[in-house]
Amino acid sequence: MTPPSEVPVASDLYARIVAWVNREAELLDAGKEREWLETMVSKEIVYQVPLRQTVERAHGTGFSDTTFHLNESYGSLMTRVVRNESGFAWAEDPPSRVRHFVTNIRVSELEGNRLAIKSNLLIFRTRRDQTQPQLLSGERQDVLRNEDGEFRLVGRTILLDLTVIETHNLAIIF
Amino acid sequence: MTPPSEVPVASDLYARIVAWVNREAELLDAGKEREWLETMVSKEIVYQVPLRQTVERAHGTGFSDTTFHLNESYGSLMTRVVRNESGFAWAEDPPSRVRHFVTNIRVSELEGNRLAIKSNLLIFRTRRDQTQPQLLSGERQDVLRNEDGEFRLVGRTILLDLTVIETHNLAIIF
Amino acid sequence: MTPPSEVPVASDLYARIVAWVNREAELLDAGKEREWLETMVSKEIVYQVPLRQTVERAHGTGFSDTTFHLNESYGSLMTRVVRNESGFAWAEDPPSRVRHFVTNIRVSELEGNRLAIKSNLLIFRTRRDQTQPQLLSGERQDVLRNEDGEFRLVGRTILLDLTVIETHNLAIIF
Amino acid sequence: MTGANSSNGKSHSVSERLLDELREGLPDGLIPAALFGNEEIFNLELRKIFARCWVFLAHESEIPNSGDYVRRKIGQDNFIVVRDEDGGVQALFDACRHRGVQICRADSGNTDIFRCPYHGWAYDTKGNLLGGPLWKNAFGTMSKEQNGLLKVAQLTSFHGLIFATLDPTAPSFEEYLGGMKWYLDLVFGLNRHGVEIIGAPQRFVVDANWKSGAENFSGDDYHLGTLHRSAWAIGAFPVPFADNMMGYHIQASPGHSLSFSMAPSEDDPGPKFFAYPQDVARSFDTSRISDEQLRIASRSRVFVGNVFPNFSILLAPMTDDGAHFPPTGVLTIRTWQPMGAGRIEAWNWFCAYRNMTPDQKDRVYRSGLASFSMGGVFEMDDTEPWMLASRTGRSVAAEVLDLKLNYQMGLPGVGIAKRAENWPGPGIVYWPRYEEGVQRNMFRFYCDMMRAEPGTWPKASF
Amino acid sequence: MTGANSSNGKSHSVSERLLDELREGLPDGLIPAALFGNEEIFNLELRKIFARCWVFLAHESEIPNSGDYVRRKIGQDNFIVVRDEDGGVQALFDACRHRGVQICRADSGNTDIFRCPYHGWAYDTKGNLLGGPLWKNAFGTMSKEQNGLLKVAQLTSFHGLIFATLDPTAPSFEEYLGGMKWYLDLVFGLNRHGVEIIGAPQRFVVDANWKSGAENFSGDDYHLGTLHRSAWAIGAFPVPFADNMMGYHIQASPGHSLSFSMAPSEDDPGPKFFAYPQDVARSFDTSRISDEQLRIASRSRVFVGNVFPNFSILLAPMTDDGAHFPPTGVLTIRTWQPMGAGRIEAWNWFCAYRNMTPDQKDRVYRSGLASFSMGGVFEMDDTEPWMLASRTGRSVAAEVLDLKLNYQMGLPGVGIAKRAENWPGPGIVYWPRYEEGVQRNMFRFYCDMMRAEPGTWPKASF
Amino acid sequence: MTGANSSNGKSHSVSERLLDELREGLPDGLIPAALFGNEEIFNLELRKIFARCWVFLAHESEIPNSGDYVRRKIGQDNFIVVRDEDGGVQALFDACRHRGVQICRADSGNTDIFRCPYHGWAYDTKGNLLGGPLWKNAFGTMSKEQNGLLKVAQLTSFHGLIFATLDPTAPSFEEYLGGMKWYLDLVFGLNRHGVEIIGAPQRFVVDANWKSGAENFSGDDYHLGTLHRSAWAIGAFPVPFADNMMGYHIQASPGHSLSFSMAPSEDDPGPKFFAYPQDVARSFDTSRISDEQLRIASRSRVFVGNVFPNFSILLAPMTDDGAHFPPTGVLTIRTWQPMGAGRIEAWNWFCAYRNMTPDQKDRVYRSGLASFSMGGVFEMDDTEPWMLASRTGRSVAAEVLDLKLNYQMGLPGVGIAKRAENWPGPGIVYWPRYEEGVQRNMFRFYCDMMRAEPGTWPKASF
Ligand code: FES
Ligand code: FES
Ligand code: FES
Ligand SMILES: [Fe+3]
Ligand SMILES: [Fe+3]
Ligand SMILES: [Fe+3]
Repeated sequence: MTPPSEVPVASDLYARIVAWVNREAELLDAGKEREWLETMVSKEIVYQVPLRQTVERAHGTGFSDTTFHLNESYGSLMTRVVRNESGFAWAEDPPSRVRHFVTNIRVSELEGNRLAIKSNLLIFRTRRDQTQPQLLSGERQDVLRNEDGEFRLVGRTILLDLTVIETHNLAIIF
Repeated sequence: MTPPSEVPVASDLYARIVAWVNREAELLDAGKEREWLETMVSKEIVYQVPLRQTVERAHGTGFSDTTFHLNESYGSLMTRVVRNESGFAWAEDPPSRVRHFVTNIRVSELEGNRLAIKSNLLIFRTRRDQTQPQLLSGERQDVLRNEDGEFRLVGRTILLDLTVIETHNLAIIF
Repeated sequence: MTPPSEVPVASDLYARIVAWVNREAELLDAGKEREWLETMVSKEIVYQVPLRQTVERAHGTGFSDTTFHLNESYGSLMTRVVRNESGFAWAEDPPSRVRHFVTNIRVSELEGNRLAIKSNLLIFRTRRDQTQPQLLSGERQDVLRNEDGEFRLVGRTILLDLTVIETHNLAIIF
Repeated sequence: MTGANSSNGKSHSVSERLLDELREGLPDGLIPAALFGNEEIFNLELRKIFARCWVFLAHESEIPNSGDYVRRKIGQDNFIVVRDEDGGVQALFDACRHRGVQICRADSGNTDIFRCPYHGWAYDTKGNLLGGPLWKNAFGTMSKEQNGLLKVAQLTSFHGLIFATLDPTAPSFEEYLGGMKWYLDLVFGLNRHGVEIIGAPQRFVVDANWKSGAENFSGDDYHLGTLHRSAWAIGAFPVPFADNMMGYHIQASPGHSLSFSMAPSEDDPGPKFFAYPQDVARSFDTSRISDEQLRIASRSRVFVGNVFPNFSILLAPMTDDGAHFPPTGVLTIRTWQPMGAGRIEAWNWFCAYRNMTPDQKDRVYRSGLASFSMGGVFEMDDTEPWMLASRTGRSVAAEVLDLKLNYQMGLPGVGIAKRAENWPGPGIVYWPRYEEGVQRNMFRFYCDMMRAEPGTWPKASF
Repeated sequence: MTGANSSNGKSHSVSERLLDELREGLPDGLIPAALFGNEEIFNLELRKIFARCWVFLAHESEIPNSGDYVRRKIGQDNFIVVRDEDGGVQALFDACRHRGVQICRADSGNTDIFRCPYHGWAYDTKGNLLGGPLWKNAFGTMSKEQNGLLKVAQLTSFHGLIFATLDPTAPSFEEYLGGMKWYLDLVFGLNRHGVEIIGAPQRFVVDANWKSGAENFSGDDYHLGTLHRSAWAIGAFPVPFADNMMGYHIQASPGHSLSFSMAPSEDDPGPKFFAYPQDVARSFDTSRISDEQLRIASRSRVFVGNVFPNFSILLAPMTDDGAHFPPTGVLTIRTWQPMGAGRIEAWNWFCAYRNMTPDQKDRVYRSGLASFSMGGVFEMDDTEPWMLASRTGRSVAAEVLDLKLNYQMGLPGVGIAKRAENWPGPGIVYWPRYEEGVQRNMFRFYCDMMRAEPGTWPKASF
Repeated sequence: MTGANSSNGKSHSVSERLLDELREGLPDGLIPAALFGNEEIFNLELRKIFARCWVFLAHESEIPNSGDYVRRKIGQDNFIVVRDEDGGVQALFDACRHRGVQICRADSGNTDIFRCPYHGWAYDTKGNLLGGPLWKNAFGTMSKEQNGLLKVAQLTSFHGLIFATLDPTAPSFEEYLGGMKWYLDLVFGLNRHGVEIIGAPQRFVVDANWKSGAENFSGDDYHLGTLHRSAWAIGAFPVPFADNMMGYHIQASPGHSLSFSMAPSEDDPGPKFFAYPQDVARSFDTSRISDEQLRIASRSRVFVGNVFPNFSILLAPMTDDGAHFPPTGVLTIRTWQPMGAGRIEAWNWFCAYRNMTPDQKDRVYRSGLASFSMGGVFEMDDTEPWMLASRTGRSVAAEVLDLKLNYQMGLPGVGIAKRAENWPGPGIVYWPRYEEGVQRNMFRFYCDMMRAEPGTWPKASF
C-alpha cells in the first residue's frame, strides 16, 4: 500500500474528523451505544485492545499481536449493546460514569478511501460512591472509511499504557 | 426555540470559541478570577453544578434539577472574588493549584445570538504537599451570548462524573 | 521587545503548531527521544522545570527562578538520550509508559521569528505492574523558532502544579 | 496511630492510655491530640460509639410513599431506609443473607422488592425473604423467617427525623436525648407545620476527624472572628463578631450541647427568629412548644447544636448575595460520617418550614448553599482547620511531646462566661458564649461510652 | 477489619474467634461474613494457606525453550519460573541475595543470566550465583553455594501444569490432589495431545476477596439464572438455566471441589464433550484416561472446579457471536491472586487441545475472551457481586449484627439434591446441582489449614 | 508486614524477633530483609530513632534574617525552623496549642507572628503565645507561658547546619557525632568562608525504605560499576570504576560512616580536592582544620557519608555536559524522610563554598542537578533498586523463606579490604573500599537504638 499522507490540521477534512471524534465521544459518554454502533461503525469493524506485558527496553513495547483484552467484531459489539439493554447487565447497572478525553488528534489518508486517526485517549471512570476514578490511558489508532458519504469506524486498536488493568470489568467502549 | 445548529470545526466562529475557552482557562488557572468575571461573564450568568445520585440504568443519569453543589449568580460569583481578595479566605490560602484540561469542544448556534458549547472538563487540583491530585471530571455545558461584539458566559452547567465529591471545598471555578 | 501578538486559532500558522505539538508528543510517547532532539529541538534550547514551593496567596505562585527540578541544555539532553541508549539505564529499563495529553494550546508571535506556545500538559505515567499512574500536570510554556523553514524548540518551561513530586525519577521529557 | 499501637507491642494499651489521659485531663480542659488521629481509637469508636448510640438516618419527607427508599450510613455501613408497604419505616442492613452481597443499587428510589444480583434472593420492603429462582429445588424447607435482611435494633421518628441504633440495650431515644429534646422541639416544632427536607443531601469527603465537626457544632462560636472573618468582608452575616458572642452555651444533657446567639436584651434591634421572613415568623406559635421555648426562639439569631455523636444542626441568618437579598433563616442538618481516623464523609441537608412559599424555600436553599455547603463561604473555611488538626492527631511528635489540646475557655477563672440564672430550659447554661464547656460535655460522654462495657450505659442525665 | 482487631486489644482473638465460628457454623452451613474482609484473617491466609499449599504458577507450554521465563506469583510475591539450561523447570524467588533487589525485569522473556541492577551479582537459570564485578576483590572466598537465589520447597509438573509450594513439609502434589486428580486427568488428559496455553495471561484487579472466586468455581451453578441472565438474552450459552442445573456436584477430596453440567440421560440432545467441534471430539480417547472418565466427558456440557486454594478451571460451550457461530468448548484457567483482604489480581489463561486447527483455536480464544474475561459477558457480571460481598466482609455492622453467610443449599432436607449412586469417580457426589456442599468442602479444608500448626497437615482424604 | 504482626497474634513479637535476628546476624553480615518493609519496625523507628536521634533540619543560610522561616520535618512531622527576633534559631512544632491546627502556611517565608487560622491564637517567632481575639473575654487569666508552641528538646548549629532532637536525654550533638566531627569539619570547614545552600531543596517521593538511602551513602561504592555504568558511557564521571574503588572506608563512630575515593599515591594524576576549580582549591586552608585534614581533602576525589539516621552528604566531581565542561566538585546534602516503611520523601540541597564565583556556583548547581537529583543521571538509577528492595522487605516469601540480606563484603577473609595503618583521623578504617563494615556499623547502632529503653543511650564511641 502507498504510505499514509498526513492530513493538515488546517484542512476541512481534519475538521470533519475532529467533529466525528467529538460526536462519538459524546454518544459513548451518554451511553448511547446502539446509536454509536448503528450510525458510526462499519459492519466490518475490527476492534481490538491487545494485551501488554512489561518487557525490557530492548524488546519494544510489550504489546501482543495475538492476545487481547478485547477482540470485537460488529456482531460481538452488538451483543454488548443488546446485553446492556436486557435489563440484567448487573456489571453495568448502575452504569459506570465514563468520560472520554480525546487529545493529540492526528489524521492521515490511506488508500481505499480510508483515513488513519491517532489520538491520545484518557478515560475517567467512576461507579457508585467512588471518589477515586479508574483512569485508563493509551493511544487510540482508528481507521475510518467513507461509506456512501459517511465516515464509519472500520478499525480500532487501543494501545493501553497499562499491563494490569485495575477495573472490575471492561464493559466500556474506548 | 429553533433547534441548535452545529458550528463546523473548520469555521472561524468555532476557532474564536476555542480561543475564548483557552483564554478563560488561562485566567482561572492563574487565579485571575476578577478579570474573568469582569471581562468574560455576563451579568445574567446562571452557573450551576447539579447534585448527582447513583441510580439504576433505567432511571437515567441521576442528576437533580432542583438541588446543586453550586448555584451561582453574578452577585454570588462576585462575592467569591471579593472573599478571596479579603485576605482571610483561609480555605484557599495558600491557594490550590488548579489546572483546567478542556477537550472535545462542540459548538452549536442557538437563536438569540447565543452559542451552546459542550466540552469535557478535567480539573487537576493539588494543595500544599499533596502529591496525589483531586481529579474532577465532567461535561461542561456553556451558553455564550454576544454582548456588543464580545462573547460573554451567560450559562454554565457542570455535569460531574461523581456523586460524592472528594474535596474539602469547592472554592474553584469550573 | 514588542508584546506578543496572539495567533488566531483559525490561522494556518496555528494549525502548523498544533501539528508540531502532536508530532512531538507522538515521538516522546514512542520513546524516540533522539529523533525528537535531532529534528525538533534547537541547539540553543533552554529547558527548565523550576522548583515550586507552597506560599501564601499574597506571595504568588511559589516558583523559583533560580532553582530547578531540571535545567537542561542541548548537551545535557543529548546526554540523556545517549544514556538511555547505553543499555545500562536501569532507571528506565523497563521503560515507563508515558502519555502526553496536550490541551488548551495558545500561540502568539514574538519578534525574531519566534512563537510562544502555551499549553496545559497532563502526563500519565506507569511502570511495571502499576495500576495507579503517576500524574504530572502543569502549564507548558514553549518558544519555537523558525530555523531554515522548520520550527525548532528553543525554550521550554514546565510550571508544575506540584511542590513535592511523587516519582522515583524525572527520566521523562515533558 | 497503629504506630503507637505497635510501638510497644501491646495494642490495647494505646487506646486505654489515651482514654485514661482523656478522663484525667477533662476536668482541666486537656485532651490528648491523638484522639483526632489514632487508628485504634477510631476502630473502637466504630464499635463503642457508632454501633451503640442513636444516629440520624433520614427525614420522613425524603421517603413519603410506600416503597420509597434512601441508602444511608450507620458508621461506615449502608442501611436501606425504606417506607414499607404498611407505611412504616424500616432500616435494613444492605447485605443479602445468602453471600452478603449488597442489594441496594441506588442512593434513592422506589421499589417493592429488593432482589440480590448474585443468585436472586428477593426481599420485601420489610426485609422478609420472599424466595429465589427454582426455590423449592434449591432451598425447599429452609426457614425464610431466619433469613430475612438484618435490621437495626431500635428505630424512632422524632419530628420526622429518623434515628436508629444497632444496640438493643440502648435507652429509648427520648431518654437518650434527655434535656436536648426541649431544644430540638424548639426548632423542629416551632410551628404546627414542621419542617421538610429540600432536595437530596450533598455529600463530600474531608480528610479530617468526625469529632472536629461534632465539637464545632456543639458550640464553637469563637472561631467566627478569625476563620470566618471573610464572611463580614462580604456581608454574608448580619451580626458583628463581638455581638454574636452574646448568647448562651448549653450542656443540654450528657453528650449533647448547643449554643444560642442572642442579644442581651429583648429589644435589641438585631434579627429575631433567626431572621426568618416576617410572614413565616408569624406562623411560629405554641401549638407544639411552650411559651418559654417560643420566647427563646424569638430572641435567637443563631442556633447551633450537636446530638452525640454526629448529628449537627445549625439555624442561622444567611444570604448568598448580601448586595441584593437580606439574610433569611436557614436550617441545615449535618452528619459527620466516620470514614477513617482522618476521613469524614459530610452529609448536608437543607430544611424549610413546610408553610414557606416556594420563593422563600428557594432563598433558603440558595442562601444555605452559598454559606454552609462544600462551596459555601462559611463551610469552605471550616474544613481547612479540621484537616490541619487531624494531621496533628496522627503525628508522632504530638505523642512524643505529649501534646494536650486546650479546652479551657470558660473554666472557673478563665474568661468571663458565667452560669446563667433563671434560664427556662434544661441543662447547664452559660452566658456569654466565651466557653468550651459544651465541648467538654461532649467529650465527657464520649469518654464514658468508650469505656462502657457492652450492654452497660452511662447515665443520660446530669 | 483490623478494627475488630483493635477493638478489644487482643489482636489474635479476632481471627481465632472467627475461625471458631467457622468450625462451629460449617455443619449448619453458616460462615461469618468477616472472613471475606478481615485484614488479620487475610494476613494469616498469606502464611497458612498460600505459603503452604500447592499453587499454580504456569504451564510448560509458556516456557518451551531453555532460558524462557515467566514471572509469576505465590501469594503476593514474585517468582521466576524458568526453563533451566538442562530443560528442567525452576521457580526462583525474585530477590537478589545481596540486598534483596528484585532482578527479573520483565513479565516474560528468555535469558541465560539474571543480573542484579544494583551491584551486578549474576545468577544462572538454576539460581546459582555466578559472581559479580571484580568479584575476587569484593567477595573473594565467600561461598557462592550459600548465596544462590532462594527456591520453592517443592515443584511438580502435572499435564504440563506447574505447581509449587513453599512448604517442605507439604504432602506430594498427588497426595494433595487426592480424588481431584481423577477429574483433572479427565480434562487435561482427554486426548493423547493434551492442552496448551493460547497467548499470554490477562491480568486485572478486582476489589474483592479471593475466596469469592474460589468458591464460585467450586460449583456455584445456581447464580447463572440471575447474575448471568443476560447471557441467554444474547444467546451466549446453549443450555437453559433449569436444564443446566442438572448434573453432579463433587467434593473430590478435602478442599477441592467441582461440578458437571450433565443431561439426565445419555441420549439427551444437548451438547456433548463440552460442545467441542466434532472432529476434535473424535480425538478424545482413552489413551490417558479410563472408559468411565471418557464416558463422563462425553456427557458433559460444563466442567467447573477449583483446586484449593485458588486454581480454578472452567470448561464450557461458549460463543462470542451467537448469531454467526455455534458455541465451542472453551477451557480456561483462573488464579485468584490475593492482593489484599478486598483485592484480587485475577489471572486468566485460555487453553486449547494441541491438535485443534488454528481456526478452531481462534474460535476458542475469541469465544473465551467474549465470555470469560474482564470484558466477557459472563465474567463482567461475576466480579460485581464479589465486590459487593467483600464490602460486607469489611463492615462493622456485619460484625456487630453477627451476620453469618448462608451455605445451606443441599443440606439434609434443604432442596432436592441427593447423594448420587454408582458414580464411577472418587469423592462425595450429589445430583442435581442444587447444593453448596462443594463450597462447604472448600471451607472445611480452609478451616483446617488455618488452624494447622506449622509442619502439620490435615488429612488429604475423606 | 502487619501481616507477620497479626499472623501469630502477638504484635510485639515480630519486631522483637527481627531485632534479635539482626543482633545475632550482624557479626556474620546477615540482616533480615523484613527490616526494609515491616510496618511494625517502621513505627518503632519513628519513635526510637527519629524521635530520639539528632536529625538535620536546615542550614542557617536558608534563614539569614530574623523572621525568616522554613518548614522542615522530624520523622513525619512538621517543625517551623525560624530565625527569632533576637537572631537565634527556633524549631517549633507546627501545631496550635488550642486545637492542634497546623499554623505554618508556607514552605518558607518571613513573618513576626504565626496566627492560627481557626480561632486566631497568635505566637511570636519564639513560640510564645501572644493572645487571640477578645482575649480577656475568652481566656482571661489563663497562663500564656504554658500554652506556647512546643519545641524540640535540643537544638544546635554546626558549621551552619541546624540539627535537633526531641529527646531531652540525648547526648550533646558533639558527643553524638563522636569521630564523625573530624570528617564533617574537613568538608564544611575546608576554608575560612564555609558553605552556603544554593536555592531551595528539591523534594520527591520514592517507594522505598529510608535505610536504603542511609546505607548507600554510608559507603556503597561497589554499586557504581553496575548501577551507574551508564555514567561512564556519557562521561559524567572522571574516575574509572576500578580506580574509584581505591580509597578508605571509615566507621567514624557508632552509626556514622563515610567513604573516601582516593588514589593510592599522592602524585596520582586524578582529581584533587574533589575536582574543585583551581582558584577555589587555593582557598582551602587550615584556618579551621588541621594539616592532616587538609592533606586528606587534597587527595580526595569523592567523599560520601551518612550521619545516623538520615543525614547524607556527598562531595564528588560532576558535570552536566561532559563534552563541554570539565567536572567540578559538587557538595550535596540529602535527608531520607521516613514517610512509610516503603516510602521516602527525599530532600536534596546543593551547597557551594561561599567564596566561589556566581559562575562557579552555577556550574555546581547545574552539574549537581544533572547528576544527583530526581532528574540526574546518577540518582535516577539509585532509586530503582531501593524500590525493588523495599518490595522484598514487605514480602511474605522473604519471611517464610527466611531471607537474610548479605553484608559480608570485607569481613575477615571476604575480599581484599584491610585495616588501614597510620590513618590520621578517628574511627575504624579500611583500604580499599571493597567492604561493607560501614553499613554494618550503621546497623549496629540502629540495633542498639531500637532496643534501648526510653532515657537510655548506647555508647557513642567504640
Ligand atoms: S448472594 Fe444474594 S442471592 Fe446469593
Ligand atoms: S542487591 Fe543485588 S547485587 Fe547488590
Ligand atoms: S486551634 Fe488554633 S486558635 Fe483554635
Ligand atoms: Fe464555622
Ligand atoms: Fe459466573
Ligand atoms: Fe548511586
